[in-house]
Amino acid sequence: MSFFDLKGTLKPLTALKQFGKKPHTIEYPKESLEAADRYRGLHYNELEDCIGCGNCSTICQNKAIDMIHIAGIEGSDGDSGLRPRVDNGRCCWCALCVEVCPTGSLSLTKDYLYVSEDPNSFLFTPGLDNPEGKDNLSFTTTEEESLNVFNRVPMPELEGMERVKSFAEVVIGYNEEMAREEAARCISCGLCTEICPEHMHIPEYINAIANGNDNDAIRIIYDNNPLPEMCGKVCTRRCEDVCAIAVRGEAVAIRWLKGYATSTAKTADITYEIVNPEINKPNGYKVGIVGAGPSGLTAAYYLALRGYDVTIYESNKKAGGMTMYGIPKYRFPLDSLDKQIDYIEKIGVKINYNTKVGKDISFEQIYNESDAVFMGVGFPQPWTLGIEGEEAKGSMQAVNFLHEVNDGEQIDVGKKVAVIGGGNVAIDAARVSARLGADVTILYRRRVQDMPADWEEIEGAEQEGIHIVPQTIPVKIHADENNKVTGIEYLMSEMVADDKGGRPRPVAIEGSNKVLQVDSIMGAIGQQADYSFLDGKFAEKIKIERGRIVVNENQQTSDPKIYAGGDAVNRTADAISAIADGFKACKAIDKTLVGKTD
Amino acid sequence: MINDKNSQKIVDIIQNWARKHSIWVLAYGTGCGAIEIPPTMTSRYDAERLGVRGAATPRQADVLLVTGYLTTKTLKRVIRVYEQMQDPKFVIGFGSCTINGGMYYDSYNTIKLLDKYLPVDVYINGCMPRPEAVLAGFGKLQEIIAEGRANGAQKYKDNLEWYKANQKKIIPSLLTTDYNW
Amino acid sequence: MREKATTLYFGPQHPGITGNMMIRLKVEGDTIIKATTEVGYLHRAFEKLQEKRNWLQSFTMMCRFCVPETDPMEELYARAVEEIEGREVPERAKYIRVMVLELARLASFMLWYGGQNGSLGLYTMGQWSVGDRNYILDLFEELTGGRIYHMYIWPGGVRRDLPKGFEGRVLKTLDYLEKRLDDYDDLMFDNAIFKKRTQGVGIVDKATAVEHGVVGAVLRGCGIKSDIRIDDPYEVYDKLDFIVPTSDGADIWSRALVRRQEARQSIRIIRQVIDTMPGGSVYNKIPNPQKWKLPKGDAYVRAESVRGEVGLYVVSDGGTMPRRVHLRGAAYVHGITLLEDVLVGENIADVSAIMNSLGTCPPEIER
Amino acid sequence: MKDIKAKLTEKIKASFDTVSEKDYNGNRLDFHVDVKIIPQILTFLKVNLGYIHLSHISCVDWLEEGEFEIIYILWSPVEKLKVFVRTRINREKPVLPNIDMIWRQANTYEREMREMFGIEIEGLEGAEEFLLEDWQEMPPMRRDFQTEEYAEKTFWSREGREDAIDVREEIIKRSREEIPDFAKKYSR
Repeated sequence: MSFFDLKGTLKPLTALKQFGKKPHTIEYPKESLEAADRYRGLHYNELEDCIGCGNCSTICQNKAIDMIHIAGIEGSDGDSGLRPRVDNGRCCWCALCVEVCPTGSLSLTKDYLYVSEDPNSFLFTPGLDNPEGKDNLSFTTTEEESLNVFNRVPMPELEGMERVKSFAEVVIGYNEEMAREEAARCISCGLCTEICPEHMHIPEYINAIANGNDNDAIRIIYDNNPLPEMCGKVCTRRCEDVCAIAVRGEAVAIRWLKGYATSTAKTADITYEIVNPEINKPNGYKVGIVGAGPSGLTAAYYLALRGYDVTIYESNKKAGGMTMYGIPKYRFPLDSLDKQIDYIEKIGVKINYNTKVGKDISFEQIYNESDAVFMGVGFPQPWTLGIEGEEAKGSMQAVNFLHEVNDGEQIDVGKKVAVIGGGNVAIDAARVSARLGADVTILYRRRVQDMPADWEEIEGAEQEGIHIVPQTIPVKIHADENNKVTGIEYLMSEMVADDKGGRPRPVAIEGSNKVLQVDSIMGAIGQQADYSFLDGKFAEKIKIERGRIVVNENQQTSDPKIYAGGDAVNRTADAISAIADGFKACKAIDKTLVGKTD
Repeated sequence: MINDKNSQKIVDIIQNWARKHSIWVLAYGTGCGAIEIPPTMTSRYDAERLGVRGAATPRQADVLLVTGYLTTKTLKRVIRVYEQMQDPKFVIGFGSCTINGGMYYDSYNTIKLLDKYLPVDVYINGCMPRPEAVLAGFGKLQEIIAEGRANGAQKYKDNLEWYKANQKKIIPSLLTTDYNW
Repeated sequence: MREKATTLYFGPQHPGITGNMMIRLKVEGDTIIKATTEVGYLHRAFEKLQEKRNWLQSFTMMCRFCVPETDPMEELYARAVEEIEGREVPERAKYIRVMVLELARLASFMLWYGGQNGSLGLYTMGQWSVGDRNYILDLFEELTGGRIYHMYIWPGGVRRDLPKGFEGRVLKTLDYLEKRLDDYDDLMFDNAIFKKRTQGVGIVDKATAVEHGVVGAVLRGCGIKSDIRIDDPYEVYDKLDFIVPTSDGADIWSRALVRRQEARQSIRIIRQVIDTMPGGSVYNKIPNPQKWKLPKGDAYVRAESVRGEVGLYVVSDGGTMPRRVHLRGAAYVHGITLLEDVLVGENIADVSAIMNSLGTCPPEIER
Repeated sequence: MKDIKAKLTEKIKASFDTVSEKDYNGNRLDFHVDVKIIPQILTFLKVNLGYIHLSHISCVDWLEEGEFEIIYILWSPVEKLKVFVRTRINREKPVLPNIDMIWRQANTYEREMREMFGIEIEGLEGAEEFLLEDWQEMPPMRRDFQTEEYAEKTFWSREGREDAIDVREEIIKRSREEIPDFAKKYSR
């Protein structure tokens, strides 16, 4: 390099060629660039769509998101009533909260200016503080982009046509790997526990399964449900309807996961070992329980744990009530039930089988011998169809049919069967008949989408080749000279909107009579109670309204010593409600009796 | 010299107007937010149009820009720097972490609330704030200077003991310098 | 007569320093006889915090390790997690990652252009290059939603696919920048002042380089051809054609020449990536982040940043949170022991230029 | 790559007492050695085998096992192989040999390790304080140091967020659910 570098001195002057060019300066605040379409700015929350699951608050690594009450937003089923509030003194604009929002209500906007003199003014409730943010959304998630896993791990099942060959369990159940994967989908919000009548600790046991601690899961489940294996197979699972994931995807398979957890304890002994129940010393009180259905068993189990001397009186030769006699074995195998009854008996619950109250033992005797009585008598009596020809041979009630089949009796239903009704009992009867080799048709008054049965059951029935004929009103049963059923005559109906806002009613179309040739007809249009065991004194004392026993919030009837629960009390008529009733009654009995001595 | 209240008012207005248009920012990148300062100062956003420019030393600077988190170690220096600055002086808290700890809310080495240690006039939210937001922050500062509300320095003097106690709590070796304000 | 040595505190508040750090200089006149670095002004304890964040939450911290170039850290973390878990990454995601990494390199070079010249009093360059850098940041904003903190490359792939027409806009920006790089040359490499201030200053020779474990442009500036992208290829770098420039001078000038070439190579790589980018998905979805566990194991992954090799050591104990995340920044080597040695014998006025040239990035050192 | 690995293992095993636990795919090889021979094996690798680049030194606190694990990661630009030299030391009185005469930059790693984990490095030069200043608690990177607790104790956090409600608790309150204590650890 020479002493004086002329070129090097002059070359920078070429910068002068930029002179006079239009500068690229943005003259803020006169003009400003619009933020990009994906810009991660301030939050916006669609308050209507948000269900307050708090997943945003959980994922936030900066603990920037609080869940708070907002005036005008009340909680409901599947909505905690809480909404996120962002502390902008914490937020790092990473948008993970948006990525994990199960409903997609939370998003970010293009708005980013947030300047203030007051450090306390950076708490920001998205949606409430920036309602205009709706038109300014930038960073949002679709189902595909979301970090929630919206697809359920498919449950392995028997093939449709394979199923009808036997009473083998249709649902095969998750194996360990599947269960862990499915459990990992849960976001642990706990919205599901509120709608569960029994308020099972769902997020906790799912979390235990996800962590690989199946034994802990079992212990958590047994904390307030002594029949989890049954629930794990046939629960009506209202929890899954409100699952946060279900807003945009398939609900977490809570029922199957519970089933998985309980299935890891193969026998009653192992269950006993795992749960390791703490049984109090006998406290000297006696409790009599009428009916060994879910509610009775639950009350018995938890009372026995609390040190009561519990005796159950059951008219049948097996315990379980409707779960034993009403649910077909391909849904709930006998050994699963036996395992649970064994376990409950292990705790010290005495069950007197084949003892019909009112016949083998009087209700008064139980009442006098016990310090408290719990009635879980259920709805054993079916409604009859009330149409002409019902007394013909081959016309039966679905409940009785299922009872007999489950009892091990051989029943000949013939080649063609018609089931009337659209509930789970109807579907069960139909699917059982199919397994007995019949060609089954379900006749239902309303449309298929109106059927109260589980959609899974309906689907399963269809896969098994069962015909469903909706909008049909049976009018007459045809019989031959031997009074043997030959067919059923029905009218087609049309759906008429209800003026009062109720669901549409089916109205028969005159002259649309059709006859279906069948060998058997099963009615499955509902059941009612049988209170004949209550003799005079009690029949007067216990208040019964519209076929149901009236109880207070403690399951106490009008006689303070008598408690009741199950189908005979609540309208939901499912097992989990019955279990909840039993548990509530147990707590109330404990409070009354033990509280008395204190 | 001027005792009359009204003339004092006029002087104030003129003074504030002048101050508003000459805010020199101390070149001290205390945290990650410093990375958005060069774009703000250079050709695209050109903050100098608004009278914002860098100053090399505290003595020449009007504004201390706390660009994000402050570690306890830096806080000690920032306090010294702030105390060396001449009146009028202002502090801008830049980014979420000056407001409530931000991303480092559970870090053992960063402070969470800047206003406990230094008087902050304006906060700019963001992690990190875009140049537009920085300019908006300066705009806000100009606005409150013009209104005569940017009295952070006065607050610091008035509550010196409280500030010092807070500072001492986390910096045991803090020198209590006796600046002659 | 021998001059008396005085101690000069260079930083932490100093306009010439490349971040919030301090060097205690013992000087005689203008000549440095001893330099002692003091760091820790930016110690946020990320690695401690990540022990209490789950695998996804930790990812948001990665980009904050070093602000001038945030993406290599994200990519490293993603790659380490993928290595431990054995997670596959879609091919398209790999291409997008390379594109983002190279864009980030380019943006970082632009910042270096400004910093290197600014440290020598040539401010026009900063106005140009930092201003032009915004065009890259605009692209980032469009692609990732953030200008500086992209949080875009995450375990399993990248967060979102390219927006429509994005490739075209990248190419357009590259065309513009390529022209501008020539303008920069006029201002910088042909500039007599720049030459005079940089040639023979801040020498890191081969022996020192090896002894100190020097990496990146500093190593290439003393004639050793070394680049993680070639030596230990990751993502799809082994399918791309680019050269690793070297220079023999071992001084600031040589390192500047290397970086000048590298910026152009980055442009070349991005063009190739856009040409050959396959279709398909961009993200192999992770499970529910709350319950996402990694198997027990560890991984050490490395990437080439503008400052040199950055490595990340991640240990999983089989839980939902990392056991240990440990970043090795390039500046961790360059910024302390090497800087202390290189500064001896230099002029006070050159400290800032040397720091810029070595790529001293305090946030990366202190974490 | 397999050949290179096998050859290297053979060479190392000939001179040192070491175990390689797991065979990793790719260009990675692990050696577990006793802490005493660390300087020797590293020198051997650098001088005799061409592993001239010290890429990383990391320390992991295995609190449950009462040990620190130190990992030295070397790189050979010729063989293109990453070699992990791992050693475990007692957590109670951790002492490590100094290796900054082999690689100058190891000094920085060791100073950090000394400060962050409280590991004594024999004959290490350089100021005690590295990243921290006036630190009085236990070395912060040890796993039993609770950073959130410390932060809460030392720094304030902004008021006004006390009205936050946990979703699970809100649901529990509304439905009067009773969660047993042993299950609570599974709540989120």
